[in-house]
Amino acid sequence: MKKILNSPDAYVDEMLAGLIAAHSEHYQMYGDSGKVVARAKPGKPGKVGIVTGGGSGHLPVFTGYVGQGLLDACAVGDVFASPSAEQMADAIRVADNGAGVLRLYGNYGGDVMNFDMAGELVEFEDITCSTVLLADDVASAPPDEAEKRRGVAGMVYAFKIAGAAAEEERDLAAVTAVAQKAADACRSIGAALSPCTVPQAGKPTFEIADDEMEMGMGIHGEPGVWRGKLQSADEIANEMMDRLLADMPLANGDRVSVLVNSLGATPPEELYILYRIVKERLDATGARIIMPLVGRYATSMEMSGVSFTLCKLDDELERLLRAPCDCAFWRVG
Amino acid sequence: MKKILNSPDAYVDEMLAGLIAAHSEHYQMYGDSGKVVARAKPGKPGKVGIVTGGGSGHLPVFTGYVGQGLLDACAVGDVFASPSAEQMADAIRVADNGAGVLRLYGNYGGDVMNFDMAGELVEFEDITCSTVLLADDVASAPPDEAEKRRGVAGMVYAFKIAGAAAEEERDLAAVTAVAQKAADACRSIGAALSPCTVPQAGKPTFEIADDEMEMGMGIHGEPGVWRGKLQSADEIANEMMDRLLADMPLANGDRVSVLVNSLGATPPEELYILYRIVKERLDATGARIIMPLVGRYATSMEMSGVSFTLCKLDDELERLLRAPCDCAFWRVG
Amino acid sequence: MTITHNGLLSAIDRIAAAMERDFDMLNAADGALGDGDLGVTMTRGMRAISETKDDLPEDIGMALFQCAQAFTKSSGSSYGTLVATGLMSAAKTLRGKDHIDPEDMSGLIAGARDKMQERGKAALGGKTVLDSLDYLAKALASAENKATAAAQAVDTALKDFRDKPATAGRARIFGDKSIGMDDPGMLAMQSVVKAAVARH
Amino acid sequence: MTITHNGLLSAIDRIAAAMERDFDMLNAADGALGDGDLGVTMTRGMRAISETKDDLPEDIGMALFQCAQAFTKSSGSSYGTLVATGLMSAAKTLRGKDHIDPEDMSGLIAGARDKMQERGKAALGGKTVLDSLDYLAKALASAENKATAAAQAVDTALKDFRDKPATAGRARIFGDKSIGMDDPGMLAMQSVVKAAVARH
Ligand SMILES: Nc1ncnc2c1ncn2[C@@H]1O[C@H](COP(=O)(O)OP(=O)(O)O)[C@@H](O)[C@H]1O
Ligand SMILES: Nc1ncnc2c1ncn2[C@@H]1O[C@H](COP(=O)(O)OP(=O)(O)O)[C@@H](O)[C@H]1O
Ligand SMILES: [Mg+2]
Ligand SMILES: [Mg+2]
Ligand SMILES: [Mg+2]
Ligand SMILES: [Mg+2]
Repeated sequence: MKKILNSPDAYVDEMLAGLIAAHSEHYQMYGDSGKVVARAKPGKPGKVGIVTGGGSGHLPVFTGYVGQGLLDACAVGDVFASPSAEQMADAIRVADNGAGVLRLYGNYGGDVMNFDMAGELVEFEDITCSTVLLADDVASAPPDEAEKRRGVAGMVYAFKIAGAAAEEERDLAAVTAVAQKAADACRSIGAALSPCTVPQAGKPTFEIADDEMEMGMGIHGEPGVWRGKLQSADEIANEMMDRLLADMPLANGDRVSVLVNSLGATPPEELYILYRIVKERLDATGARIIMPLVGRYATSMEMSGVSFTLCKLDDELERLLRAPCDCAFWRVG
Repeated sequence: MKKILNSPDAYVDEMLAGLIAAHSEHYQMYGDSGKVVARAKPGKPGKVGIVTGGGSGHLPVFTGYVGQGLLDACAVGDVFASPSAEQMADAIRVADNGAGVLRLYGNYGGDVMNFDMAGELVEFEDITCSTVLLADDVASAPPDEAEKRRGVAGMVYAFKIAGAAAEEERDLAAVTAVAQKAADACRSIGAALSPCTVPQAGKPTFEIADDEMEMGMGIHGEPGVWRGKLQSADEIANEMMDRLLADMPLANGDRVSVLVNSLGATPPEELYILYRIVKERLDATGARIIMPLVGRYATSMEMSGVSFTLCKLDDELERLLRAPCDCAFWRVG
Repeated sequence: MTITHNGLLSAIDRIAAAMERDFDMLNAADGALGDGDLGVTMTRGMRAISETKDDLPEDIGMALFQCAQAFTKSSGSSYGTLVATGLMSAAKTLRGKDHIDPEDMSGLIAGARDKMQERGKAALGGKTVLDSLDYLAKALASAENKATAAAQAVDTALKDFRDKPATAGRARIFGDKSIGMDDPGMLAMQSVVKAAVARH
Repeated sequence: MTITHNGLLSAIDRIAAAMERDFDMLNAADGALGDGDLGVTMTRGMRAISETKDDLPEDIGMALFQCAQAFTKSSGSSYGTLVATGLMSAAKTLRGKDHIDPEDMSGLIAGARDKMQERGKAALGGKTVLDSLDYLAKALASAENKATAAAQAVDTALKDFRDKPATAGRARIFGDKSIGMDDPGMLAMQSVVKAAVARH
């Protein structure tokens, strides 16, 4: 897969420059550490700040979800590489409106270390931080080691729900609690058909034969649960739903939102083919589907493949999911 | 590039079934001819109807743009194949609110014949039709044969502007006139890096070496103006802007909207890298950029590459472009 | 060569069979100069017509009109729409009759050619199905043996245009590269006509 | 082996040079068990430290603190953050001093190991840089010739852990496939320590 770029080293900085040139009504750069993006219009004083961060190459994740009813700021690193603690500290600084800051991000070793260190840096500046980790990828560890799971597309739900709660001017503890509830309510699984190329590496993240797919592969090419012949859309969708529903069973009367997400190259046409089965399987549980999302919400550049995320909702989560939000990639309400 | 599907013959029908299952608040199927999509909530009586149509495989084009402030109905064929005159006639029938119907679509031989024939079919039912063809691809014919040009991403502007005019309850002649004005104001050019696969063909639409690109290639793989070494992002963007501005010069004080569009697999990261140059070049003309669009607005499934579209605006076009619209893929206002 | 209701039905059978036989050849010819679906279009169209066979009215104009409708619903391809346009033109002229007279053939085909030209806005001489029809209409105007003349006309048209560039439809974009290659629509018309007159 | 301000500066030079030399080796080792950027991380980090060399204060604690800051700003990679965490731990203990006493080395490294373990939440014995530091701290506690002991300790650590599976960081997902392969972070520490004690 070919890439349109200038120098691999400039990929992320030029991407951010273009993003901000195109959407200055939504985003602005902040600070000197580089690659820190904040809302163009800061949140109200007293609103809890929400920051995220992680490697680049996942647009709209992470930077794209900075916006009203979503995140306050974001630190990104190079493609698939953690930002530095210093950048994260800058993101926390700009996100703080005096009510403390929630760090809401995916469970990856480097990101965790750096966000912890960033928290120690800003402690000296009297900014209180809390943490919620997304660990929704059921293929990355069994249920009894759920805390080891990687964070993937489920973070979109957590950003949305926590963002709406913060907008209601709840305090840090309350925003953190609802973000944790949202994180706990998400389960995801991915399936990859072809790799992407990290600009600085210059070659695909993994190799896979022309007639093969990998079930459960991670968004950076982390090994999945099996590799084998490319299956039909309905077979793929059914296996993914099997795995999700085994991890988080749904019962008659439950409410659930579902995200059918392209990892990048897979076109919406194919997401809709899959969605038929997703809906059929959810309908069969008796659960009600709330605000289904189909599209590119969390990607790996030009990787082809899909992920499904279920987010089980109660009254509070449903209300917050449906609350207004606005950024260059997603609008609700 | 691998595809997620069941039977190639079912690709489009299953895609539409999933689209409507996911977004029943926006879309519904209409009639017996198949592959005709209408608004879930029809336009008001007396509103001019707007229909489009063409081959599948270009989501959000065509079907996705059925919605408030946009299109009333759409007929799609198999991937990259014209729908039949009968389907188009059905689309016209459901779009008609008693005030006549504008046929607004891309300049492709088969589509033109079929929309003409569809018009003759519905004439017997006393539905008045007008036509505006999109022919914005500057690479497909020289300026003195502009009427032979193919229609590409420029149709997004035409849909938006004509849709907003119809929503204002102008009559058919007025909606047609402003749609023509929008079509005349658009210029596009594409560059492709890798092909897509038409499900029924089962093999890529064209072949291209790993280090090559093609400037000016059409969205179905129609030959472009040159094929050669893959250039840097800035070189690609500059040549594309050169070609567009040569065809439609801009002067100090002009207003222009610009669409930087992925043909499918090319990720938003790379669109933003390109956007830096697009903005620089437009700023250099002295023109003012209105509502820039960056994303996947008109695609060829998993083709990788980009297109740029300029739409030169006057007061009326700017107002209509900024007017509210709503569909599953795009919201303004 | 008077065409009666039964004659029409058996011609439909022969053409449908020819299209199944030529499926790959037509796809390949269209693949070289277009999108490779002409075999698909023709088999689908003729299958759709065959399915309506039992319900075709005695009025041969009405029968052709129903054939046109069946063909057009089966796909939106250019060729299908052009063929349906031609059939409708003949249908209008023939309405109320229960057969086609041999001496009317040339005029019917010329009429179809003109309506198809209006529909497709391509010039005569552009190396399309229009040229096959043009040769047909001219050959049938004078010929004694209509069947033989028809079969010869579609061959000659192909031969005469082979070394010209395509100027209409998708083949247009190939420009001079199309020189030496047969137009897929003319090939399809050759198969159709030869099957119709049972000279295949 | 007392380390003075000048000793620190020349150690920085040697380590920086070693990282340039080992750039490909470290990238390759990390490529086999991770994302292949460890050479990038180490050269960037050491370049950043080298750039601050002229401004490093006489207070050796403050100097190490500035080295840690420079390293951490240069990237967000796990190894960089761990190294910076270790340097900060030593920096805190050393604050106010203008040199490092040989007999304090073991304790400083043990302290760094513990802070890094807190940061990364990986267990000792998990085949990571922590194990290299653990071997170092233990070897330095008793050794007469600190330099020789340090150089031996990082070698022994690699040897002892080669045939164990990785359990932390990105390498964890390779599980038993990592048996027989060197941990990239331990390799980096081997190069750093040997360059520091000029035994490369
Ligand atoms: N505008 C036109 N006028 C006359 N004939 C045309 C025209 N366009 C296409 N054709 C004929 O149709 C043939 C191609 O038909 P078809 O494969 O159905 O086209 P497509 O797949 O592009 O819709 C051409 O070989 C040519 O003979
Ligand atoms: N949680 C951890 N605890 C201890 N050491 C770790 C941890 N994570 C990574 N490491 C060490 O860091 C090395 C990898 O560093 P690096 O390439 O910077 O990681 P990444 O690129 O994944 O951020 C590993 O070989 C290991 O020695
Ligand atoms: Mg890394
Ligand atoms: Mg076709
Ligand atoms: Mg064709
Ligand atoms: Mg690494």
